[in-house]
Amino acid sequence: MIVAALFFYLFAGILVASAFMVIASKNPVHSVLYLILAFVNAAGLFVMMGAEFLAMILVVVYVGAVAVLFLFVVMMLDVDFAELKKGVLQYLPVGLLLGGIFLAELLLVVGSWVIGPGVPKAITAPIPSGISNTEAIGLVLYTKYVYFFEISGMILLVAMIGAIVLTLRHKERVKRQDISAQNARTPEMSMHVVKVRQGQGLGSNAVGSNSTGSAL
Amino acid sequence: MTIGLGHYLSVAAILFTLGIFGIFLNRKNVIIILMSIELILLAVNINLVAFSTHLGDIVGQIFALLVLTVAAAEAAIGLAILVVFFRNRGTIAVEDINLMKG
Amino acid sequence: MNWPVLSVITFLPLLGALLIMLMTRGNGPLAKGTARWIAMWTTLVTFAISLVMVQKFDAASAEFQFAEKHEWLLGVASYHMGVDGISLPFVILTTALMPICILASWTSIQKRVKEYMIAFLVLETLMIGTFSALDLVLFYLFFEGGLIPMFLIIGVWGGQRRVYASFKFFLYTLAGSVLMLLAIMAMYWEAGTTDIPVLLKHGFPVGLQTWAWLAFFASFAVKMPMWPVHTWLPDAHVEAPTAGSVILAAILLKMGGYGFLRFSLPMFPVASLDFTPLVYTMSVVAIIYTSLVALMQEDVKKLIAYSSVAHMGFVTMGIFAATTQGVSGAVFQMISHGIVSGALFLCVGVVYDRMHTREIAFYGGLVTRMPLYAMIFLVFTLANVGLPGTSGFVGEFLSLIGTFKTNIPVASLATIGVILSAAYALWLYRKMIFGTLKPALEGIKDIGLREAVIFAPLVILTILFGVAPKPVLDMSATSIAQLLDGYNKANGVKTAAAPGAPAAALEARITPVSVAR
Amino acid sequence: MNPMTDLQSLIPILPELTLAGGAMLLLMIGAYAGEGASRFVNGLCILLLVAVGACVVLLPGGRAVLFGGSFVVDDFARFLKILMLTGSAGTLILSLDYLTSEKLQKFEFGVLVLLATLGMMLLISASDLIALYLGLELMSLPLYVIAASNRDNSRSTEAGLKYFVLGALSSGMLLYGASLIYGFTGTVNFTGIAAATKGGASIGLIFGLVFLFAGFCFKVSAVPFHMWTPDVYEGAPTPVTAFFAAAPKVAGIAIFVRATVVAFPGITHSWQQIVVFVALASMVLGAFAAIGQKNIKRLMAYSSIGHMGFALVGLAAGTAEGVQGVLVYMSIYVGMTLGTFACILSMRRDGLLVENIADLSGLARTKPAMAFFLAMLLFSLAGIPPLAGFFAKFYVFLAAIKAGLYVLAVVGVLASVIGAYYYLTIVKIMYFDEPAKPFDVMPGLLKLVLGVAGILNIVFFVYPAPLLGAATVAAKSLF
Repeated sequence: MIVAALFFYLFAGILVASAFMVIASKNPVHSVLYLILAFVNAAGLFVMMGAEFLAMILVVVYVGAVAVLFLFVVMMLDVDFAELKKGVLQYLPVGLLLGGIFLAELLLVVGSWVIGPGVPKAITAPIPSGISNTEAIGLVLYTKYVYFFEISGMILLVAMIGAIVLTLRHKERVKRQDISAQNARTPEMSMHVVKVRQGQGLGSNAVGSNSTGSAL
Repeated sequence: MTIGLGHYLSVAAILFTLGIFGIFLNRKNVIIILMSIELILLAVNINLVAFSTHLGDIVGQIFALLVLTVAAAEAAIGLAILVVFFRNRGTIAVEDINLMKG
Repeated sequence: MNWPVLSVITFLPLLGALLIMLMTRGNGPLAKGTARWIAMWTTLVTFAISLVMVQKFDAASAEFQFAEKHEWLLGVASYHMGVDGISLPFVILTTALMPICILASWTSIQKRVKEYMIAFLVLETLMIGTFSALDLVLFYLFFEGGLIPMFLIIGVWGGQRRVYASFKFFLYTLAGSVLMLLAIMAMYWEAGTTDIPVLLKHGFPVGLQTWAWLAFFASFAVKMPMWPVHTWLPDAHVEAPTAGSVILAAILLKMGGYGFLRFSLPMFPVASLDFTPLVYTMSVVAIIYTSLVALMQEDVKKLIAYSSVAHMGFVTMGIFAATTQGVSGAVFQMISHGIVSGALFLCVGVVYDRMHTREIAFYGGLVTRMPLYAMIFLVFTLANVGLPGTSGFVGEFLSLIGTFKTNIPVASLATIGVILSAAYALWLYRKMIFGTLKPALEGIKDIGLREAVIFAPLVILTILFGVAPKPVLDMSATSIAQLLDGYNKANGVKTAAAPGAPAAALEARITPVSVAR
Repeated sequence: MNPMTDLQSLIPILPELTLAGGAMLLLMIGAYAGEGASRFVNGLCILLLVAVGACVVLLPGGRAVLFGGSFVVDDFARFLKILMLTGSAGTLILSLDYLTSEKLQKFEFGVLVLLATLGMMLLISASDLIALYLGLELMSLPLYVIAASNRDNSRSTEAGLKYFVLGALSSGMLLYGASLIYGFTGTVNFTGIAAATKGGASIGLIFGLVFLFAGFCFKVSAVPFHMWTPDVYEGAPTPVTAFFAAAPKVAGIAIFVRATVVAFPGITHSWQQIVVFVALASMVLGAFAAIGQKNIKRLMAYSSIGHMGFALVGLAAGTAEGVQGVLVYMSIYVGMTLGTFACILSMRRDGLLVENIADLSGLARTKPAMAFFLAMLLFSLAGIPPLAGFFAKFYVFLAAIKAGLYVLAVVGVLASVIGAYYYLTIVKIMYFDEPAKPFDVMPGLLKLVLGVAGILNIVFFVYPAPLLGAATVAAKSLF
């Protein structure tokens, strides 16, 4: 029991600290790294709560994809870091006050739950015992909750289209490889056999046809 | 000492507050705002999983899974918009998002 | 009668407007002519049909006649039209004045004639609808709808400060009437319908009566207009084109008085009685104060506008006296004022068309150049003063008599107003018509045939109603008797229900009225 | 389980399936046909929306519940879906000429609108918190993208960024609220929540409700989450603004109404106060903030904030009459908005769009027909009878009076008088002022939309029964 508590405080402490650093850090690259740290620790909490599958997904999707995407954008945007360093936390005192009040209220809510957990047990999908967490999710995700699964598919499609629409640019004068065009090339298209008469060289006619050949 | 639901909810509440805090305090960098949004969603996920475990109900975990998915999509779109904005204006400082006022 | 005569006269002008819209192209002289003639014929035909209605009207019945009822807003409101002795005179007044207004704008309006005629025809539809609607929502629809064309008429064809005047007109009136809308809704939930004949018999609880009365009062007092919410009227009158002023003074102002008679008195009798002192105060202040203000005016139209406010004070006073004479006098006064004030604005229009100024000091000695005009102006000035033998006398006298029966101090104070009105009206007349002819007026021409045609019916009616007011009084007598019957009964029930109330105080406020038939 | 019966059970969701399949098909067509076919693809998008609308109408009526109570089709959903599809199709029609003339021709535009529309349909039918969230995101993500779709214009991208940041924040708050509601009731299903909250609410639930409402308010741009509206309306390409003003508002109001009415009938008093405050603040802010505006798109933003306040008056009543009022309000609002934006899109001088209110100067003389329709739409937005906008306000206030919300009603009507002032100002500029240089010829499609919206708006009072009847039936299906 004490071990569990220790782990909880370890994960929770690092999570909260790194989350704070995400917003307080002066360098966006550091922020992203702290974000990754936060996610990893949250995954730890998930494991403690018995949601191993989600913990795994959190690490794979968030640390593996999203955070890297953030890092990529931060690097790509080439932000003037010196400029950013000025006065990051100039609103800190007021913010701390408001944030403190806000947090106190939220904790009050939490407290009310703990004090009086009058929740009706109208559970729609109880967690089955004796199977792993992943299996439990898999059993319902594609059957009972297939509707949600399909919608999230559509959402990912939208994200894909959106990212492409916004950022893809067809630059002029960029040469791209077109494999089918390359494969379709025939000797006739690219070669031109010219009979060169001795002593005359290439006549004007021949020069013209040669130039069309090179254009292909 | 037992680690109960209240502990997890408290962590989530702190994370949520930090996320909100990050959005409103940050005046310099839009990327931090996007990360703050990720923190908020993380807080929600902790809440959902904690409730799921406590209630013995798998729905919370399904919900959290879907939130993760959507958050990834949201991050992708947000970053795409940010890139486009940066291309136009050459800055991502929050103070510079000010063409329209009124 | 098996054809829907009321709907026909209500929507015929709208049809005319549609015709103008479809049949004219561009803004050439041809289009202007077509627009004018279509408008003229539409209003004339409407008037003719409305005369048929007068003929078939049964004055002995207090019921709503020519009634039509159709499903409309699915249970909330229905399309219910009909007229009784109180509303019919107003309908006729509207249809009668419209051709005159069109004729009066024949040459003075030269820009955007087509739109002008359309606006007037739409306005006519909405005005007739207001007076003949027998459903509260329908009434509100017509009542408020009139703001749109009038706003455009003042704003597009008005004078220098037309924008200010049109906005003030619109927003004042709108602010007053939205509260009435809420009261209508409250009445709907209370009575389960917005059908006026049903509501007239409903008997609302006293608490609701008070609030609803105040809400209705806000709307009608602005529309009327009563002091102190009258300030939009002088601006609107001064800036509006002549025909617009005529319609405003002659008909739109009457909607307030009509509203008091149709809704406030019969539907909220208890509240009406409670608030009578308030209305009296406001009326008396209006009569005396605005008469004094009228004396100070330098602009002809403004003077007539303030005199309108004063005359409307007599109307509200007469209505809330709640005696047969008072209410009949008020109705008569409204009809008479419709004719007289309209005619006065037309008189102003005549000289304005010629000299393009309305400053009183600019005119003088017009009698030497315009004798006929001076005659006509004299008739209406005297009617405005309330000289016996003109229509103005009958209404004013009856409402004063009616008030004397219930409240002597109020009536006495109002009498001062009569004297004041004589002062400003005759002062205006002397300034403009007599005296030495101003050099600038040397070339002014007397009124022509078109203008004579405009004034002839008005002069005849003014004198006719002055000597023989009986047809108009008879038309509304039965309806007024029924109205007062209900009013007294409701307040009598209240007295019986509350025996502890000091009888003496009530004595002073209600005088038993023997219903005169 | 027989596969055939399984497929048959999917029939109520056929419109959504059609839309999803059609959107993907059009995406493929667009991708293979290239940029040249953009107008063609966008035209097909309109046809697809019409087909989906027909599908909604033709499917058998009644109430159907799918996927374990996540997806509900009832008269309420059907009514709002038709309305929302009208808004989407209308804005696509409006955008066709714009996209061509502004060189923004992209087939993805139409497809993204379709996907957003799909999200809205799912949102309207959503009957649990997860479906609500997913529908909301499916609606919002394409909206973020199309707000920024004029990617070389800094105002458009700024609008997109602002909308995204605030939108993501609001959906985060909504989610936090949803998680609290889930935790404190043990279920995500609306009817389950209703059963759990029958006896009253714990403080945690109230907190969840507040966060949930914050998300809703953002989506319908109600005060205090309205800040994004003016900037996004101004910055986004005009057809996109029209789309924002028409369709997502309908879906947002739909879920706002459904969630509160279906899931929290036991704690009406708790949420009623919040809705009353939101409605009041929106009406007042919409009326006052619009007065000083110079840009017509910005003005429409404040106008829409005000209108959402009026619509929420109906919800605040919390009765079937109130919901009926909301439905009537939204229907008329969509019509007025489409007509007004048809006018805004035709404010074009020498090929360039202008969007200052002063540019309308003297329109009554240069373009009498357009000025007439626009003036009627503005009077209608102001709620002057006999135009349709009056009936919209009439029904919501009727419900508010019945529910005894007198203060709300009085402040509301007074706000509408103040609101009338700025609509009148535009009418004044068009009718009283001297003409400016005339606008270019109005494209036929815009004329069509303006004509239909304008005429419906003017003659609505002649035969209001169909809309009122449908709204009554739809509202009853929630209670």
